Amino acid sequence: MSFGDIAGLWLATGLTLFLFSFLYRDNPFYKLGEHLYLGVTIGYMLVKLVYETWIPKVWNAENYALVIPPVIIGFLLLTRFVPKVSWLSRWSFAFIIGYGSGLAIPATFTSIILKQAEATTRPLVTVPTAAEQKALEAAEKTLADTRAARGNEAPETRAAEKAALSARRSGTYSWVRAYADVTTIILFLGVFSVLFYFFFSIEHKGPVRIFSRVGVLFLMIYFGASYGYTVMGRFALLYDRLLDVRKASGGDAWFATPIILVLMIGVLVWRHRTGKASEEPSH
Amino acid sequence: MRELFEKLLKMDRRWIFLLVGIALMVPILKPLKLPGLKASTPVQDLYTYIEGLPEGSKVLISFDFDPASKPELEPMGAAIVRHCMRKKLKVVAMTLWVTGASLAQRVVESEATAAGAKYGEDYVYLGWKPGNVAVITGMREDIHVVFPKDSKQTDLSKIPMMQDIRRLRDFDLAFSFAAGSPGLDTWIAYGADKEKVKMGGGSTAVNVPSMAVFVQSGQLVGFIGALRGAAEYELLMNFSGTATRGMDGIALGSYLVAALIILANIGYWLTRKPKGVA
Amino acid sequence: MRIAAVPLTVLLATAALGQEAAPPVPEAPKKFAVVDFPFDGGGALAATWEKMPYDDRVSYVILSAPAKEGPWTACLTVKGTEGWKSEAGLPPGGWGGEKDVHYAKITKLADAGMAPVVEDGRETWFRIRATLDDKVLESEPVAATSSKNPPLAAVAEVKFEDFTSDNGSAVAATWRAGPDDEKTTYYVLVAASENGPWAVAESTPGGENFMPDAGLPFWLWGRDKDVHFLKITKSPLGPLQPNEDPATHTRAPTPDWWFRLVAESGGSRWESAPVKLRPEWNVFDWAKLNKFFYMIGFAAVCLVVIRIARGRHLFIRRIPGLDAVDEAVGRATEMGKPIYYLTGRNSMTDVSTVAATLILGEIAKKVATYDTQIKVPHTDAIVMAVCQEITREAYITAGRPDAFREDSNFFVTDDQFGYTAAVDGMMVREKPAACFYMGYYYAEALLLAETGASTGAIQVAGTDADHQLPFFVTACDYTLIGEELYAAGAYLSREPVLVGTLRAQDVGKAVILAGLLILTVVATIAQWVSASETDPKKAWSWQEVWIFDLVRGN
Amino acid sequence: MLFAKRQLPLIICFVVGVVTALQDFVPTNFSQKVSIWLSDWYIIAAMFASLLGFGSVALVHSGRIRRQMKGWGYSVLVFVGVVAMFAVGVISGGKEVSDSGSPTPLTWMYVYAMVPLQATMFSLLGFYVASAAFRSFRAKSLESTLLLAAALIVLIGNVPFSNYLWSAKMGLTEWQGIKIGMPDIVGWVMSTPNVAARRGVAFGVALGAIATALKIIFGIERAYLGGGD
Repeated sequence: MSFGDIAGLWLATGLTLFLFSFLYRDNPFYKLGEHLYLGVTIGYMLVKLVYETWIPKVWNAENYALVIPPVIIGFLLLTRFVPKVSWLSRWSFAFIIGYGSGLAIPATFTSIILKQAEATTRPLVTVPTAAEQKALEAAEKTLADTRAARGNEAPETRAAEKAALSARRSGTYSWVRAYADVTTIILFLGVFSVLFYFFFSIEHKGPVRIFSRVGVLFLMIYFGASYGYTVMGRFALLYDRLLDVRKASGGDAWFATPIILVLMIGVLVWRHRTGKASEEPSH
Repeated sequence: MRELFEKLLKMDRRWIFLLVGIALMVPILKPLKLPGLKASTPVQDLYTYIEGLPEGSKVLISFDFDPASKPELEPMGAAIVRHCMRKKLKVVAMTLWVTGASLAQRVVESEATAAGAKYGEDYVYLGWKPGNVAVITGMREDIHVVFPKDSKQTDLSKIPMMQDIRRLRDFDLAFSFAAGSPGLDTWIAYGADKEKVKMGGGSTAVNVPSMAVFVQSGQLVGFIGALRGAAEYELLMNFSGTATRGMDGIALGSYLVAALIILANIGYWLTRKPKGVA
Repeated sequence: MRIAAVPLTVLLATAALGQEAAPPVPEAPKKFAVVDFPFDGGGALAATWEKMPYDDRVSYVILSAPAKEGPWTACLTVKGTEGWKSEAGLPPGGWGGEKDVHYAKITKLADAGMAPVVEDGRETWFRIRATLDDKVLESEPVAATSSKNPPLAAVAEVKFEDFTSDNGSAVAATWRAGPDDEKTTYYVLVAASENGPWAVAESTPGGENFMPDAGLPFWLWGRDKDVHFLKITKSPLGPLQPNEDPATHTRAPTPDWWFRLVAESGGSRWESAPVKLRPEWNVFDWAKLNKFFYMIGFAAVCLVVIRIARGRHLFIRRIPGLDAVDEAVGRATEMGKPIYYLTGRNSMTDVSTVAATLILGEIAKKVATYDTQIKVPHTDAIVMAVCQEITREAYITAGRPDAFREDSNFFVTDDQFGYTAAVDGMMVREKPAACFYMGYYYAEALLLAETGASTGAIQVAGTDADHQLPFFVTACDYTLIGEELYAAGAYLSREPVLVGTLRAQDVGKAVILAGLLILTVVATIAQWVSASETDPKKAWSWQEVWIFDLVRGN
Repeated sequence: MLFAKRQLPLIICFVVGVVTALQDFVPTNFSQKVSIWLSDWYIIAAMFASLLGFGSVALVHSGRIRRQMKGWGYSVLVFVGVVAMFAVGVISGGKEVSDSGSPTPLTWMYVYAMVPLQATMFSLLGFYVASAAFRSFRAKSLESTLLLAAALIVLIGNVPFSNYLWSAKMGLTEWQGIKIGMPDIVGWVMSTPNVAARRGVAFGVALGAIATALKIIFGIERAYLGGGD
């Protein structure tokens, strides 16, 4: 590892441990990390603004006539710093908000309302199609033929039995089909009742109440399931951080983790002893 | 008993933090190799497909993610690169996310060095170019125009393995490990579907449900879903890498959370009743 | 002399090209093939083979024989500089026109006046002999049989028309599938003039690419499954141009294009008459007509209901989470601690942010009356500026302009977790009495809410970010779910405009509910009806019913 | 004057909003170009907006330093961070990779400062999901019991080891052709009741979003302009 990498590892490990220390309580290390973080992000944003917006889109613009209006809009925004003319910034707000609203209307119709409506309309109770029934007949016939030719125990017969079983499941009203239908019905019922819950102009009484209650139950399953599912992803993130901390504890990183950790604990204990820590609230 | 549970319910949450930390740290220090990990069909399909590619087949891998999604996507990227190297396939790596440029390079370089692969003959890292969809459409016409130089600023025309890789359709398989858009869906819509290139990929847990469509429709030869998918792939590759150990950590963590919830509820029901009444 | 010339030229070439190797020593002509000459009445064969190195100095002789073993007779001589497939004048279509492939038509079996002609149905063997200077190279023999190729039946209803609803760079070709559709290959040829030269723009095997595959709704496009459809956007002559001046974007005349359809099946062929067509740009995308109607309709409903709401009182049901607002503000007053109000991480163009600013106005009024302190950390500067105005306005309305502090709204940073780290720190240090999280949130939701909870604050959240709702519901005391966030502003202020909008949204929901119900019933019935179709040719799926086009987003 | 303060912004908003919304329905090249212009304008305007925000931060923290408020040293750190990052960015010419192909100092700062900071804050969620669940998942009512049950099923079902116990040890894999392994159960919960509720919420949210956008364009909703004249 080069010196730059080792210095970087020390910086990264230090910042990581500083932020982790928030779990224990608010402390100078967290404050240090937090304020540095604030500064670094703003510095980074500035760099990005200069090099990815200002230079390519304004400074090196192909047609300056097209760049003047947005620059004016931008400067008008800055009038907020001058209270007397700060009303000029309204023009910029009007542009920005008008643009966002105009963009949202057709996009929301397509991406949410139409798309979700299309996905929700499914036959609630399905019947086997003629083709599926025909396939079942063929599979049964193959099974009977194979059984007659090969006997009951031959692998070909077993395969044919398997094929016939799956053909039977789609060619007749089977448990599999019933399961699929029930799933569709539950999905439909869920969408329907949750939408009912969001009616604001009717008092939730009588049948409406029942429907909206069902809606609430669906909402609860959604909250619980989503919560449970996200846990996996969040642990993956945490695992990765811990892995990095572990990697930085070895000799090739000049023992960054243990040294920083010992220093931090030392300072915190010292502050606790001298009573300075009581200035910081725990939580 | 009741007092114990009362204490438990009022437990300082910092104890929970500590327990979570321990649960995730244990497998890092010592792999547990919990049984039960089994390759799901899309992961198995991908593995089988790569196994079936003849030596020297050309593979494109696009690492379309940023540091925030690195924990979930880097392990699967590493596993695929490792598999390709093991099979002696020619790997061309790149990224559509500027913030992922150095991440992708690190994965490819470390796996390639471990496998003893030669730069320029066995693998190439092209780096990042702005344009998102335009990069993909450009690569359909001519990769050498979109990427005149690789990430080391070598002319593509001077790189041996790039001589017969000119267009997207020259690849036998293309991958995208995507944390969002542009990513797997973009590659499918603008690359694979148009050029009939076989496509595989992986995504973060949040995106797994929306990617399921492409798996079902057969537009992907295989798919790796989140860290768990990566662990499954590592299982097929027969090594225990970051993902496998991560799965151990997640398993311990999940069980811990579940146990805490159950304990808290037992406590809640026990302490709920007013004193003196049975 | 000529013998000596070869190495000399090679040497010269080597010297001129620097270190590059000389072309390889010639081998026998590659890919020599003889096939039946297509699209004729029989009695002809076509030979093709690849160009050789030093092709200009080669002469080729095609030999024929009745059997593989011979005897061989020369039947045709071709110079290396002539006889190219691209110049053969063959009809475009499956026949390509490679520049580097030689081509010769064989009608006689020997190079003599009274030589036997190629007979249909009899197998004959051929080989090619190439002579390069003193080298003679011969290919392996191949067999070929000529046959009569009767003309193909005419394709019905061939139509070329402008592809509607685009920027003018596409043309649609449609034609009815014939009885032998599966065995036919179709080519759409394009040319810049009626007389050609013609080139293949698109092609399709029969049995694929029918009208429903165009993906266009029923009001715009037929749904006939027996009619083929191909969208043509480019040709070997370049992309189809819209009738537009690229600089000024005004209509400008573009050259006409000529199109014709060619059907080929087993060496037989049919060509349609050429059609002149010019792709047009279209001002409206008719495929989005349904969406346009919904948009206009919903706008009308909103405007009408808001007008009604101005005239009379409309009922809004109680929203449980909102009762907590007063409680929270009251508690803050008692404790003498600040209230934190977050407006989410999206910009002012997001509706949830607008809703959050509206609720901020109402809460700020209460705060001003109770003389509590409110703090609004921001992640978007425009939202901050707007919120400053709204807070100021609220203090003025409450009659406490003196108590208004400009710095109650302040910017933190754009960065997601930088913002979170800072706000978490502030909350832990100041221990607010209440925290409000309104607007759109990402992963920071739980980081904020859980830290807030640990400080003991009353927390009320409201978000339409579906992925973060579970975390707010878990960590906060009250949560406004989705649309309730928008309703909250109306409920708190009772302003006719807001109440009216809420009612318009209810009308919209009622329409969606009714629509879903109708479509589901239709889908169910359609599935039953379509399932009973026994003829596989007539089989259809329930999705093809026209009514589902109404909810298809294009 | 009142026109410039009150009416003109509404007119600007209306025109920009209508043009942007209708642009979606017009497939011509010119319309495409207009949409690119508008989005570029928006990006440029947003750049100035960020400056507005940075100005606000600078005012807050410089004020703290000037008044020597408690902890003003931390405010100095904010400026140190800004200057350090910006300087490194300028040295690197705003590029991640230098012309010679090696990573620039900007990349170094990004990889060793920004990334660990971001990732660590993000990873604190791993602790918080545990503590929040422990604190509030209580089977107090039918509603909260369902929430709890769904969370537990998904939480436990996502772990491969659970499926090992469930399928390999207890033999629960299939019943009458219906797959009932752990991943299948989790999959069903995620794709049926979960999706249903999300869709229901999405419909309402979409209508609310469209209604608000319409109101803004028609000038009915003008809270964003603030009060006063």
